[in-house]
Amino acid sequence: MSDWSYWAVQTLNGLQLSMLLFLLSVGLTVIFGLLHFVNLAHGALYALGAYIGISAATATGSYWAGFAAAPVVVALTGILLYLGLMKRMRRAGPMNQVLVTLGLIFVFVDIFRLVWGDIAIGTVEPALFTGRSELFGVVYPTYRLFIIGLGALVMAVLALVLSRTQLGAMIRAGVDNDQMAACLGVNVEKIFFLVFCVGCALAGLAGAVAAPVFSAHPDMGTEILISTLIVVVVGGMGSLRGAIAGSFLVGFAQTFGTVLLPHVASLLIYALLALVLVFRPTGLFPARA
Amino acid sequence: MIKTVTGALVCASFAVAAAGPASAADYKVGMLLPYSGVYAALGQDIDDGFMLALEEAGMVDQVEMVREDTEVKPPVGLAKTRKMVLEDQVDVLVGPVSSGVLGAVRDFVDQTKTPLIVANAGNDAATGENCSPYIVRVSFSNSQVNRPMGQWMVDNGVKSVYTLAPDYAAGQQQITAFADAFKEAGGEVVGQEYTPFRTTQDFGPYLSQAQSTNPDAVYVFYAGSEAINFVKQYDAFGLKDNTTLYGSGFLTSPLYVDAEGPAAIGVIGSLHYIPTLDTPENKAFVEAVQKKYDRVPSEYTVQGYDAGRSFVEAIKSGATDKEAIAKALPTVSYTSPRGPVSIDPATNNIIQNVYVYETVEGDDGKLTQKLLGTVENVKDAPNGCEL
Amino acid sequence: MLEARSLNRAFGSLVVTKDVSFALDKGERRVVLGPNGAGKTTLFNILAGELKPSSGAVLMGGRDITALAVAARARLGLARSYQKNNLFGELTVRENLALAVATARGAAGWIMRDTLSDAGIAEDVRDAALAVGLTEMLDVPVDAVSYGVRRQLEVGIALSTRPSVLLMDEPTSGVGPGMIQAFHQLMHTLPRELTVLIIEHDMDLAFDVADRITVLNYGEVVFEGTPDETRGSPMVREIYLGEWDAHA
Amino acid sequence: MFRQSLLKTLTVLAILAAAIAYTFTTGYFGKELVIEAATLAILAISLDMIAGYGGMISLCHGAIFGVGAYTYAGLTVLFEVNPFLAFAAAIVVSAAFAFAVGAVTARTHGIFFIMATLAFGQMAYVLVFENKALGGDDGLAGVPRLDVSPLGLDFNNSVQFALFAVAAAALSYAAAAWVLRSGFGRTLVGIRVNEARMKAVGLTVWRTKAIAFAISGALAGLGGAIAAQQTMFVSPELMAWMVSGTVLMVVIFGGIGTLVGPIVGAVVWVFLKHEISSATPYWHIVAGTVLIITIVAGGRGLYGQIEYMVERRRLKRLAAAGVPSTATGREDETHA
Repeated sequence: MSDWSYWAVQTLNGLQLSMLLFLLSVGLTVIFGLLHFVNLAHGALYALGAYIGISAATATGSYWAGFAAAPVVVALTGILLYLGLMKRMRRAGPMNQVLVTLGLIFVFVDIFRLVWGDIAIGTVEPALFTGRSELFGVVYPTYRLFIIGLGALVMAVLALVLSRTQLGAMIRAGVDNDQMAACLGVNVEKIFFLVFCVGCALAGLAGAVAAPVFSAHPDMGTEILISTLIVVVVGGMGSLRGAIAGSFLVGFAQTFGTVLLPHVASLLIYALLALVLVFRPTGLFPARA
Repeated sequence: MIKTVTGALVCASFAVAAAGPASAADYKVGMLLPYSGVYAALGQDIDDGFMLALEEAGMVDQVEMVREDTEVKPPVGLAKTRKMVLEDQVDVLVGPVSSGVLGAVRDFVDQTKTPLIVANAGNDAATGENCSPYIVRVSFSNSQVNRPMGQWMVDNGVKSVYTLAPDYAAGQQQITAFADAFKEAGGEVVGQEYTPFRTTQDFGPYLSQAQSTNPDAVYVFYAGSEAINFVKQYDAFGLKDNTTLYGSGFLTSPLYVDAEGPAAIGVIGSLHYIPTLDTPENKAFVEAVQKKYDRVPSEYTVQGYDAGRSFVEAIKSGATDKEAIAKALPTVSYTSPRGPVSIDPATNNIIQNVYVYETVEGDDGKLTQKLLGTVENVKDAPNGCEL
Repeated sequence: MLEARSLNRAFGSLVVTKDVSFALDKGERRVVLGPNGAGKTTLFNILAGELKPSSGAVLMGGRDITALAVAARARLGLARSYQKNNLFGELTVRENLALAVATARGAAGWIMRDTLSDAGIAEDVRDAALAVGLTEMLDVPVDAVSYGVRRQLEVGIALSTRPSVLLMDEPTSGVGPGMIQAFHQLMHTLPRELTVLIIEHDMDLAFDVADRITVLNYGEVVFEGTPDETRGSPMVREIYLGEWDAHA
Repeated sequence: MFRQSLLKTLTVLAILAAAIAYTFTTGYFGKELVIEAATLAILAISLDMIAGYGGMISLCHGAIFGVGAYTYAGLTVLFEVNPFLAFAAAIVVSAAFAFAVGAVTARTHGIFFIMATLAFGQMAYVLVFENKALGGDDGLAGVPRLDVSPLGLDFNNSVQFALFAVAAAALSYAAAAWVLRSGFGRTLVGIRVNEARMKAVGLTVWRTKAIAFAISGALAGLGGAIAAQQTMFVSPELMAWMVSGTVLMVVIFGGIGTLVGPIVGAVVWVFLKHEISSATPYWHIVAGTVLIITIVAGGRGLYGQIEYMVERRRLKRLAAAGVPSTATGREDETHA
């Protein structure tokens, strides 16, 4: 393997991780920006997405069944949580939200154990994306390229919706000042609900997409949670730009940290988080100045 | 007359046993296992294996079981151990899965002279510099399962390896044991990396690095979900096509191999047990496990079974109290499903065969284990152990 | 005593403070007038240290304090009250005042003694409460008192630190006539050596208490003079005092 | 503001009496539970001081606790330092670590503060986990208990050690109550209620926050040093972020901002967890549900709810006795 292609592959690794983190964190950050809600159970929704993805794929024999089912089921679960719990926690302050959703993590972990067992389970990639592809002499797993592509697609769609459509304008208004937006005739509640559903669906999608690469196990949501929170906080909560910047920073720091500074790799993202917060106490691109 | 009296007594004792086995039990066994947390499945396998051995010996009614969840946390494990020894007053302890828990309970077990049958935790030091006459290991030591692979791989034409393992004590011991043996046999380790323990999900960066050193083989130690992720990603990155993946056999344990899927085919590992061993003892065992628990036994099931079996053998030899059980345990020797086993009097670690196996697709399309070679009676050096 | 030198501040392309300069003598009472959006509160924020000016300097007692943070300025004797109530809601009036007094007296870090039961602090609390007419209210939680009382407390907190320079941002905004009257009295009971800068909408009060008046418009100082000069200025009349004519 | 009410005093004394009585009557494991509850109570008190009164929700208290445990264990095991000296050092080192975290994170608020403390806690965890000299993930064994033989006592006797832990918890409560009743404690509450105004009246807020963290850290370190002696073993698990999460749950469960609630929470948690986890391996689901219910029910917690009701009655009585009060005006007041 040539030097050039080695670094190209590592860059792709960084990109792939960044996209996965993006899918996971964008929902979390927009929900925070709009609803001021800190949802630690977001990681558990990701795990649920992975489990649903695997179960649906196993039952039907098609990866795409899981790919389609996971966002829907997770969004439905999100709706139940929203109506049953989170709606009434909206004004309860970040600490109570953190704790309620921490409780949810506990509940979810045991539900996963009861339904899917203690042992990790896995699934295979779709036939369409098995094997490896060659790009400019660089060989890379096709499925990972698919993840990169999907992440970029979601990123582009969200950016377009937010900047170019009526709906996007309303969401931005809501993030800026929800009371003002309500005065301007925006049905804020409806928008909140919609955004919450989309955020959950994206977490579910991330789970289904991650399932063939990582196995699904009860603690997977808790494991990914910290990285996701770091992405969101480093980027600055509530903004798409922040989620993108945070994902890339964390994804690349983690990838190149393991390559270049293997001995401090596990410290690196925490150091990054601490550093950003010391100098920018509300993250790099906060939704509100 | 006498006959009927005896009969009545026998009936009565059965009735008592049925009514309250706790009060009628002759022995108390404390299971120190993870029933929740990342190793819960391992804990369950060990427990099942242990119960099977008791059942086989017809001793279920004579033994009262106390089960405590270590949660894979050393302080919790220690607290539970104290409870079982001081309050429940168990005669023997079985467990733990995690070496961390074993390290935590070692001094306490030694001081209270409570026999502990180690049913998994492989830390070398437990039967090395920190050995104890009360700690008998019937599972394996980290170096025991890996050392034989050094010579075996060189013998099979592998000249250079790249190694990977999680960055914690077990990972380091497993890899070091292999690497030392491999180098001694004339091989070359071209690269070595330790990945952050339990936080590494994406092995991409490491795999690219391994690939760039162009080794004959990659040798790793991973278990649990890390094993599944690693095996799948190793395949996805295409390394498997021209670089065989070797490893400590936990990598493709029957417990995870289904989750790994076709990516596991062709992976070669060394382990103290595989369910496809062609011996009468193993066949009977596999059948019994399938009948009772409806699954293929894993190495953990066998460890649980041997923990139970060695306890049974110790009792059969006439041991009745803690001290006697501790004395009797190291003397047991029998043919286990995994082959002939005995306890090394110098370290209290098990002496057993290590099997080199390849994961292959069976006739029914399911993944299975193909035996490639057997290294017999592998025994650890005392490593500072004085019993 | 307090001096602004060519202060500028912009938010993006919007210039809210433009080359503002003025100087207050010790004991001077200065009122800042100006229509809504003239940049009065921004100016206060710059003087108090809550905003950094884009350029220019703030001096107190001849010392450049531009680089100092809010707390450091407060320790030099610069106190302020806010246009929007900025109180300790769940605490009682007494506790509100005691927090300010204790901080000003350097007792905020006492580990061995309680500031709430300290005689010296209690005396200052009583003085401040008396000055703003809250003696009867001391043990009522702020969350349970009326808006007017909160306005009184807002000034009371600023006063209780025994400042040498006091900035008051529309102390009577939103209160009834009775309370404005009480405020007139308060102004006259303040120690004469205290330097005071007030943003005020109530013209009677402004002309009653001011030694000099500064008028801001679009972030700029457009006029400065005595109350009489202000009354006589056609420019001030044009941009601002139409309202006041109607009142008068 | 903190007030050592009659209810607080009675509750603390009742728990103290119950703990002592239980220690003398229970079996071996019961004493272990008493010690565990006592150390958890110390940690929870330490967290409530800054979270409940200072408004700083720390997710690194597990790590500070661990720093105390490791300082004690490291000094006694690796350097054979006198245990009393190591005990004092544990308190000092954890206070210093906490001071640094408090100082650096002082500018962040809300979820950002929570995450910043998490980051520092995790860094400490990783550093210990990967430090071979401190035993890495294996931890350090053979930690001695304080040698109190000159006093004619023996801490290897579990009754005596349990009483020592209970006494330490009681002292921690007294120390925290003392601090909260001092000028410093008042200032801390002032920062929680309105940090901007505290600055405006001249307070160097970061210093107060850092000192509060240091005091809280000293208590957490004390708890850690006792925990290290209880198990005679330390491992990085002590410092994992879930430990901090658990302590926060305990504080909430008992009643945040009441100082007594955390003790109640710790006692109930330790005993309940023991009962549930011996009944089912799925105890997380129970703990999670209890936590959710606690918060949804108003978030006051077990003891907090009782204190709230008692306080409300007291205020009503005061009002009836003629303490002046005015009509509540509902104005639009935006909190900056």
